[in-house]
Amino acid sequence: MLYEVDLIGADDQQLLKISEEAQLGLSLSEMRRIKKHFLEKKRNPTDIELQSLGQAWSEHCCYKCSTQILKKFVFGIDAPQNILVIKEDAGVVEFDEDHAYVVALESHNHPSAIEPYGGAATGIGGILRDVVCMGAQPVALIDPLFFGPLDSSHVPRGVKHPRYLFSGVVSGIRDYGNRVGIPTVAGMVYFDEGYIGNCVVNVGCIGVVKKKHIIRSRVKKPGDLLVLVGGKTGRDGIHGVTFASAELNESSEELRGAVQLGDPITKEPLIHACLEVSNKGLLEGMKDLGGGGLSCVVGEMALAGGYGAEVELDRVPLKDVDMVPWEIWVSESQERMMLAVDPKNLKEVSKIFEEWDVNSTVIGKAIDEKIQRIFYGGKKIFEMDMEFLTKAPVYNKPFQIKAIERKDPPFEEPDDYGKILLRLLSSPNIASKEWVIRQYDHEVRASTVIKPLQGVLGKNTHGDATVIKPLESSYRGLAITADVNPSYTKIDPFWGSASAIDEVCRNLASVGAIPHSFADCLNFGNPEKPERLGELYSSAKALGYVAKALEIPFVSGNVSLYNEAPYGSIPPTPSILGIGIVSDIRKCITVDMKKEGNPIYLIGETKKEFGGSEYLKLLGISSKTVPVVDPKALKKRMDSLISAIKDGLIASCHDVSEGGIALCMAEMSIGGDIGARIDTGIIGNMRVDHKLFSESNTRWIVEVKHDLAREFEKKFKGALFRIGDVGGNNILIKNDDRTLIDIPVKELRDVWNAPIYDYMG
Amino acid sequence: MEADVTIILKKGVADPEGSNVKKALNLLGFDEVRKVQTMKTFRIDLATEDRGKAKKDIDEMCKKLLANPVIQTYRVEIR
Amino acid sequence: MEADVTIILKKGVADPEGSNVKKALNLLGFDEVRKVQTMKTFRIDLATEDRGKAKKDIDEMCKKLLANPVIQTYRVEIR
Amino acid sequence: MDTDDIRVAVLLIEGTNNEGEVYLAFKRLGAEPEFVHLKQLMHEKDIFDYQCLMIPGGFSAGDYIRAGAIFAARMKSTLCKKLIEFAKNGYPVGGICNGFQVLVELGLLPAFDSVMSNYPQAALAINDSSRFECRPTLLKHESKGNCIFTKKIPYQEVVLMPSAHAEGKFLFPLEKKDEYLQYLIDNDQVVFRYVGPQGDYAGYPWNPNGSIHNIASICSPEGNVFGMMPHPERVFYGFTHPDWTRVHKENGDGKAVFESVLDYIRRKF
Ligand SMILES: Nc1ncnc2c1ncn2[C@@H]1O[C@H](COP(=O)(O)OP(=O)(O)O)[C@@H](O)[C@H]1O
Ligand SMILES: [Mg+2]
Repeated sequence: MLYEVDLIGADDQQLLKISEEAQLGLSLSEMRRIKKHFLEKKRNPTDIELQSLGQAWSEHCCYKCSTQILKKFVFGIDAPQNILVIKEDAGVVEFDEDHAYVVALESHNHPSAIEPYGGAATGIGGILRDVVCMGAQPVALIDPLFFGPLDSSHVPRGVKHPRYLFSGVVSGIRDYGNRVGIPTVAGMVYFDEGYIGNCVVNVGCIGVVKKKHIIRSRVKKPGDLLVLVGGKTGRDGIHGVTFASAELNESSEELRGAVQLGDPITKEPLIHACLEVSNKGLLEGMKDLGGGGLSCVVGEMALAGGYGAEVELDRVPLKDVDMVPWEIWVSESQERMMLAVDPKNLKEVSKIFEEWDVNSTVIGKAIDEKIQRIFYGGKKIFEMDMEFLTKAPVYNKPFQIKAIERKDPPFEEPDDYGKILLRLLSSPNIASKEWVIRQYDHEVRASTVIKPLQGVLGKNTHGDATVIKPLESSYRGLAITADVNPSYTKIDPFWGSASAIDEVCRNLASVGAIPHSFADCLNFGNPEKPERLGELYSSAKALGYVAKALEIPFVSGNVSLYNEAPYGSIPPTPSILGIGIVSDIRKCITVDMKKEGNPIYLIGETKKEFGGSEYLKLLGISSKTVPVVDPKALKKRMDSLISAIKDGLIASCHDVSEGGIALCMAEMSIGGDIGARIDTGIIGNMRVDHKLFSESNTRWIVEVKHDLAREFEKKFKGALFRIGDVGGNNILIKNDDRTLIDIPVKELRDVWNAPIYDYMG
Repeated sequence: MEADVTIILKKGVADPEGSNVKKALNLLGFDEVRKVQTMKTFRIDLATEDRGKAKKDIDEMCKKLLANPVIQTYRVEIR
Repeated sequence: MEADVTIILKKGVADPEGSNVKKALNLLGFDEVRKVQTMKTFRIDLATEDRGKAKKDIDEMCKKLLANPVIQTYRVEIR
Repeated sequence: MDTDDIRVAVLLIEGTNNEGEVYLAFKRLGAEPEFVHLKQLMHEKDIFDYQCLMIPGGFSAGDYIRAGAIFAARMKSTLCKKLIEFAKNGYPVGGICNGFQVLVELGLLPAFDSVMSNYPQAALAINDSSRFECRPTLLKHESKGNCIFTKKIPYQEVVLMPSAHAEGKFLFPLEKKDEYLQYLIDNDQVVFRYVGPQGDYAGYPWNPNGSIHNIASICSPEGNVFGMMPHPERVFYGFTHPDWTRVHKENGDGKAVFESVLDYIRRKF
């Protein structure tokens, strides 16, 4: 049942062996530190104590490698809208006078690589709990996803084919999200060789809460009862966090304890019940059981309140009766939450859970010493100082920043631009993601007012940001988008990450929203390799640089390291979730072009920036000039654009990103089912392919209402070029007298719609 | 040639579908139902009469698409 | 007592799930797959040893819940 | 009776998840909707305290076995007699999406020869695409006046209401298909049919699931029991239409469904 582990008598080699055999994932120096602690206590640890340390000190739980970097760059951006940021499972930000919105973003990479369906589903389950435990009603889900190319002909042994992973992950998110009735409204899908061995599955959730109902993840005072609610505890999901903090290899499949299927139908009433007791003011605190299970939640809640805790482990309702104490303590069974309840409210809380047919059990209480004790069968089996348990070592590991020479090789100008545009449209990274979007119920709750697919019925194009109207009594809206371009970050982690922020802001501004907060999920390789940690460093630095200049805070996030296999690491993948505010959703606009005769303008400067661009990838040429970001220009153009949208001058708007101006025009036409006549002559003096396909940041194309064009020109501050008009059945792009592209919109649409369906069926 | 491939959840992996069906049957008054497990069968019609090859191919199909060895096992029955 | 209840689509009723799996298998290069049909099995553990009663109850369960006679039939196998 | 006296039971079990939208649709029109858990109808609440029963969408009991099957079986075993009585007395019973699936599994629809058939006479099977389909659908209103949920929508008008389901393919038993379909038409039980932008009875994706006769919605022979796969509650306002930034609409197309049923109750009770 319970073992004492001989640590005191162990030498270095034995220490390592203990860590490995018990799957603790602790290094030698960490094991030594633990040994020293117990030497002082003059006793050996029990297996449950040791397991608990393995959980608490994992990278996943304590960010021992990344904290220093995050603190330096990403945390602590002050903004008036901040309510509770970085401190809790999710960030809490002001929405209006009485309401806040809550943001959480996490990775579920390792479990999804092993069991895509269950891994992604439980990812959604976990992120929902992070939002619910702040007392908030979830209103939207977001899912940035990254896989190997769908046409990969060969994958290494022990690795699943990208098509299998893509299909399983999307099914998992679909089945869980749809079943709990929270719309999945935004996300991204990116394919790159670098994700063959390690797919990246990030999931985000946004919720809304009355400010007075915000609840903290802590106990309030000694005597507060710890009430475990939701599903039973089983052997499923043991060692999820230590698993997430290691590289995957061929034998990872055997770690199946860490993978679960998830049960949305237990979750749905659990959400209702938790929100009901919270809204009735019956709770002192609430926190979800995620990584590390009970072992993490009890300690963190108690310590956050400034106290300790005592737990009677035999009270925990079990799925498998023969579980031993340490298994109960670290199990990551899904669909569970921990409440801190004042004894006087216990009866009412229990009654509400009973009404919802959800289990609730008192398993312990907060105590006035900073000590954590566990009893099992009447015997004390665990006693540790909270400080030691939760103060994991912090590392300043060595890192190395690679030098990047910003240079493009010379290359010949191709002759047929029409063909290139068609090929770009059919590249899986650009092609329509309808296959994914329509499998998610993105309209449940009936508050998705700007949808992810936009345009003439049956002829949709991609939107830039989705807009939710979360409150019945107000027209105020939340705009939501997620982005990063791994082709950039792979070449240049700094400018690639800066570009991600630029793109997120562009997307939000495109619908008329003011960017308001960010969450980041930093997916990187093995931090023990200096060049990997260097990538993390550069990326975090860039995120902080742009966000600070814009005065937009990071309010929550997550770090996922060790996304690395023996044959390589994923590209640096800082996926960024951006949230914007619109004061009146009825003013929002969409991407699809609206009306014959309306003038078209390009906002922003086009430079020769081809690093990571779809165009050069297509030509098979590698380049290092990843687009740079000028935060000042971004802010200025954005403000100007948002105010023009607010004034009702703009009929449609799309930001210029992958594939450049040519692609941007094509997407606006596809949704509007109408052509455009463009002349790139006035953009500047450069080769025409630079104009068409460069991916310089901070640019948009807007269709302005015909009779308001003058006013728009007068009002708009910053780089502005009138490049053409809406009309005709073709996209016709000229440069002065030379015709570059002339293709029917229908042909563009067909080429753009098909690819993912062709691969996935 | 036809083969039935049955996919079964491994022991210890929670089966939310099964437990929800059990609950429903109990609520309908079938109190004697103690447990429900769900399984999925694919009946595959193959354009070959070579049993050996069929068996090998089906094994391959299970590994690549139909089953995930992490949580599932499978049983093949050539008819 | 344990019983396997298998739900089968009636002849002539389309099986989109099966055709989807077929397509996926063909895409993976298993060209010899001509057709795939899907079936669902519920393995029900009953707290009774009376075969007759078990059979009757299971029949009842199928009619009340497990099968929709418009599109499905079922097969019961007591183990 | 007055609108503010009309009590609507929005019925749910675990996994129901569109209840909030249906509730709001009635609330916005001045009625008194209330969430009612099926459990509660067994003791503390009585279905006859309400003038209308609505079964909203979602994934009741996870949609395990078949969509709506578990919810329906549980209703049948606890509420059968009262339900029949309720429907017989002309009270409206509506099912949207998962609710439609429940009504079909229950035998309250199409209910050719009695208020509730012993076994289902139709099925809402897995979509032809074998995928969950969340997409705008256009519906032609074909009720000639029988259906009390759509009286405010002109005959043959095309309206937009979005669909979001994995199991919505309306089917009759193969051997009875033509006969049943004829009944349905003769009894004026076909309420909405999927059409394309030209108003034609188009195939996929306009018919998102492969339903026979492009059926999206039917009602009982008496017109007071009504089920539809698409979601009227999601298009209550103009700005929830998918193309509202192109085609301005003050009211959403779904509003008329809720107005119609309230109007009926006001007159009749
Ligand atoms: N990269 C990051 N950027 C911003 N906030 C972060 C980042 N990583 C972690 N955080 C914040 O630190 C806090 C603790 O994170 P975490 O341990 O992941 O919480 P959880 O208990 O949900 O696992 C959270 O508020 C989280 O949002
Ligand atoms: Mg964009």
